[in-house]
Amino acid sequence: MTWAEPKVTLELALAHGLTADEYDRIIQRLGREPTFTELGLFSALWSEHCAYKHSRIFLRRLPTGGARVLQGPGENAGIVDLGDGLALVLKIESHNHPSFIEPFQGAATGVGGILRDIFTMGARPIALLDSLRFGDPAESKTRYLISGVVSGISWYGNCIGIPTVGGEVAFAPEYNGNPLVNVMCVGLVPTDRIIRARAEGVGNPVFYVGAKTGRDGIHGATMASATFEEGAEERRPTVQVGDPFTEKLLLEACLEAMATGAVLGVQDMGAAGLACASSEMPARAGTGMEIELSGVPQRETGMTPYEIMLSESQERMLLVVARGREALVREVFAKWELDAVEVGRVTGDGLLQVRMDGQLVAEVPVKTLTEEAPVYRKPTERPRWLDALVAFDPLTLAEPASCEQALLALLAAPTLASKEWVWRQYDHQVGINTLVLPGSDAAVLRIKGTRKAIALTTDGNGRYVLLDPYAGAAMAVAEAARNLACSGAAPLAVTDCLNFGSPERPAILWQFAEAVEGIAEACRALEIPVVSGNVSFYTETEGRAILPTPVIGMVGLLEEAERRSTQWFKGVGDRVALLGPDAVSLGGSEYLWTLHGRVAGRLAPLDLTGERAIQSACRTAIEAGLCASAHDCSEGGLAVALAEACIAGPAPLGAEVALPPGARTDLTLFGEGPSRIVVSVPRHAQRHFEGLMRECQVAWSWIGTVGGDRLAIRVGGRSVVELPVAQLSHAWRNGLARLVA
Amino acid sequence: MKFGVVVFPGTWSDCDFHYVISELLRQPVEYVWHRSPDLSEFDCMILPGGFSYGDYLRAGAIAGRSPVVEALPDFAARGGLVLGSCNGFQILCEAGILPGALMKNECLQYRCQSTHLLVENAETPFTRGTRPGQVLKMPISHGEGKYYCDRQTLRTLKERNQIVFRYCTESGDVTGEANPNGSLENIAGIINDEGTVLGLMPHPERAAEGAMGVTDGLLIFHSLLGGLVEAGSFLKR
Amino acid sequence: MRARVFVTLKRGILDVQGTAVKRALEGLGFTEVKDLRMGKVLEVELELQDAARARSRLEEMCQKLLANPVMEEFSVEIVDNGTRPTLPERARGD
Amino acid sequence: MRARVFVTLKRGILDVQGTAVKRALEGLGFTEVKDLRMGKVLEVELELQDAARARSRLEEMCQKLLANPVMEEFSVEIVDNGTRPTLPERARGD
Ligand SMILES: Nc1ncnc2c1ncn2[C@@H]1O[C@H](COP(=O)(O)OP(=O)(O)O)[C@@H](O)[C@H]1O
Ligand SMILES: [Mg+2]
Repeated sequence: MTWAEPKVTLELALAHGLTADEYDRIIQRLGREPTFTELGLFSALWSEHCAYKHSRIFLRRLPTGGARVLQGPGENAGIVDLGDGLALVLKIESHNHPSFIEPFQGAATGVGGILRDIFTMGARPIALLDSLRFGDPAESKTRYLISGVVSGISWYGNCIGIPTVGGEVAFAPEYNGNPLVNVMCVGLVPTDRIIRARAEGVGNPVFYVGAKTGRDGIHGATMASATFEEGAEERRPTVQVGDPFTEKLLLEACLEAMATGAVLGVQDMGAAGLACASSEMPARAGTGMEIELSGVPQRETGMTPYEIMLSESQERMLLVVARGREALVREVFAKWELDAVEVGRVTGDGLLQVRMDGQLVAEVPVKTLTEEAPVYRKPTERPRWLDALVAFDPLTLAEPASCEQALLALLAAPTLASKEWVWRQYDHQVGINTLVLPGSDAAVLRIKGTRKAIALTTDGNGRYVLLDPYAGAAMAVAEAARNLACSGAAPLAVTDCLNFGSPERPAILWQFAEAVEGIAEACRALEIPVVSGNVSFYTETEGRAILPTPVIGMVGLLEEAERRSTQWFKGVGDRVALLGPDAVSLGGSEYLWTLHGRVAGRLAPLDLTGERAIQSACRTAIEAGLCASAHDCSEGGLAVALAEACIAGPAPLGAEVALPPGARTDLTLFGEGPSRIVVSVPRHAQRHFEGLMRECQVAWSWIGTVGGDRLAIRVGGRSVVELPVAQLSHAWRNGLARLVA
Repeated sequence: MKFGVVVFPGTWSDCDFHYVISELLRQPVEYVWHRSPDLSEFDCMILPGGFSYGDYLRAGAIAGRSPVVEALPDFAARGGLVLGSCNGFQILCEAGILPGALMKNECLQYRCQSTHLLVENAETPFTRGTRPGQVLKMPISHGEGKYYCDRQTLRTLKERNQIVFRYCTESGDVTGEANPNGSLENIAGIINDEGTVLGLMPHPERAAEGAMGVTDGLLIFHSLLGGLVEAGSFLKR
Repeated sequence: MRARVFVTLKRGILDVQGTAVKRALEGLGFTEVKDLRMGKVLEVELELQDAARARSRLEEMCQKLLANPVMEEFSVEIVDNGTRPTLPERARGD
Repeated sequence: MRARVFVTLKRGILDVQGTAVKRALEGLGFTEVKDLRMGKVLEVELELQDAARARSRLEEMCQKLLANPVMEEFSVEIVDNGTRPTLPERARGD
């Protein structure tokens, strides 16, 4: 025996991130002091990251059921039925802290992790999306982070050959010390081939497959639940390194092995590695598991049981195999030149037993590690500073001297500017399914062998959520669904990534609770189930939290792939219509931030019934072939939406627009509000379109005509914008590239 | 015509080529594992895009020394045709089957975008469905696609008309702006002296049906298949 | 003043490239390779005369830009002091 | 037997990466960098006793795989002959 375990004390438990209460609880449950390896297991499984201790109570509020839901939260990923014997698997996950420490590898391993969550379910990943937040773009650290993160995602996604088809990038100083890297993946699986992370069948062998285990990221899961303090950069925790090539082999080998029917259950070994997989799999199935660690393929010498159980080495999986079919599994993995080693078996006693060279080093009931993990309901409190913030009325500020300059400034603002600098580094076409590439409201991918397509988007606005967590979060759901509607898709399901500061602070937990409630309300109203998600708490540095940022990943379905739309104008003479209510606000707007440097004010009201009607009207018009384009008004308001419709396409086109007078011109042009969509309608379809809108009983009006080489906007008869599309395009295309160069 | 699509560990355009050949062109096609040196049943071998062996040393370096690649010169000498796209082009250069090398993109970043290609040589089995001077639209997706060779090699390539495609503008001008990766003289694709092995960085398989927005890639497949070309239906574009 | 800066992964950090190259070499029959790690080398020419100063500036460059201390380590080697070249004889690759 | 293999771009071929790093260093105030070229270094451990044999095997590896003669050149440095370590002292990155 080359290892010896230290004696476990309260101090040691505290150093592992457990509280004194939690430590007492462990002793009480075990009826004795835990061994060192057991302490490691508890510290990982009872961490915020694995146990959702502070969020679980709130997450119960989310609607998770629906006719199409085949798998809700609780597995590696959620699943919805697509029909035609196919199902869509989806999940989003954050890799915020690792990406701050090592942007390239942090982001890359984020991609690797989310891919594994998808193919553990038996699905072939078909698309990735990345939702990113960075700090002040003027800071050199921000530039370093964005280039590192984007090249990390690019490297992993491109190398493994899964297209990255969408995402978002936004900037705010609140993310300076805490960039957000949320990655979403969707995969396709025949409905009868779904595999779950369950250890079924007492006596079945347990296989370790994939890369070898090293000392990477031990304590990574606990790190993800600890805020950054001064000196965190110096502490230099071990980072994990991604190996997309090995993951590609693992992906192919797993899918091939699964197709034989010999694989009964799979879980990936990511955060908290083997510890997590070997306890969660039996817990879900009501079984137990015994593991012998000496056989685990190791990259380094002298690893202790504790290290092997907690290692976060990437590109590894734990498989439960049908007894008698071990040879088949070994053969497949040998073909792909990967390790596949039998390391244990499923037992019936509900215990996780870990041995090293035959010697027992841990023996814990799996339910104690999982279901019986502590759950907290910590106090929440609406922060007092919020009142002053929302009391601010943006209309007390002077109107801009030139609305044209304001529009150009907004188009060049890094949060609004074209993200082509990012997505041209991602292969977004491999698999030849991508019908709508990045650059429109949602990406659209066909489902080969059917007439169908799916639409994908991620959305979230931290400023809105800061000012009104409930409405801001609901608006993120509404906007995601609206982006799908603009491409012609009906929403199917949500996967959400909730990025917040420390839940131990009442104000933050209040934001969280409100936001979850807002998401739940919007999902109920729009009838979209939440089938998977992720919580990233403690996203703060020295007490300064990020903007509360729930990110909504949403998938939608187009019954006819042919009937899809994109956001840019296409035909000279097409008429432009605005669907939706008039109500907008400069509160929390990009305008207020870019021109006045403030985040304050009230949000425009969100009427979910109206939202649903508008989306349905838009979708119906697209399905009927009446729209040449559809683009939702989001950050930057109507003027930015119109400009984008002019310049985002392959062949820029101008437009003439006339708007009724409002309270103020800047409000009319740049005010932001939900439920608004700009569509363009070919002349021959006008009548039909008008009839349809009447039928749908939604607010709408004609506002202009496509054509020419300038965007001209009149408000109340007065010309307020008249700019060449080339100039708009220049501002928009170079806004981000200029900053990161 | 029977196609073989080579699969290395890390290849990813294999399925896309397979789909285009079997579903769109309705031609016989099979995957060929990289260990297989027996190519006798095939007429045309495709080396698709991807990151063979992760491209960890240099793009295509490790795959360039595999059994299937070592069998290619013989295969071509016996009349077989070889098409290497993206990683396939890199592998052919690394194996010395095509001259030159593909280096990191000049911008030092990966590029996935649409490009235009000027047909320089329309007399190859891969391009005889095109006109010389014709501009084709085809996407690229690579991090190491900057073609490089020494002066002597470049001279030879020109003398023997081995440069098949150059990056150009939509209107056919070979300019620096149209060059997405810094390739020497905008070279996007070359052919061996015998005219049997073509390497190109762009992805014809991603430009082979209306749903993808471009169909110019089909010209390469149809050139290979010959029949339609002879019928003249593709010469009028 | 000429110098070489080596930036390599810390021991214990998975060397993805090195592992792949070692395997490929084995496949080609070079079975005598017991271990292989891959790193970067920067050949630098500095406008400085003093070797100690050069070393300290290079180390500063490593800390600030060339290496990420979370996963990489570096070493600096002064190759010549401006007068006598001490580079090992090169076996040209062609 | 330990050795180092250097693979660098041939002189005369523009080293885009090296140039980018040089420019970044200048931006950070390291204006004394006159020239900078970037290459790969492979730290190899061989199961061989004889230095000459090791060198010739490594050169063979370079020719067969490690370097692409179209654009790269290589050099091999034997670091120790199994008895005395002659590695220059390392300035650790931390
Ligand atoms: N990080 C990214 N990766 C890939 N695509 C992105 C990224 N950021 C933005 N995009 C794409 O750019 C387009 C515009 O994004 P965004 O402004 O966030 O759209 P919207 O306001 O409609 O949600 C979308 O097609 C989006 O998918
Ligand atoms: Mg949108």
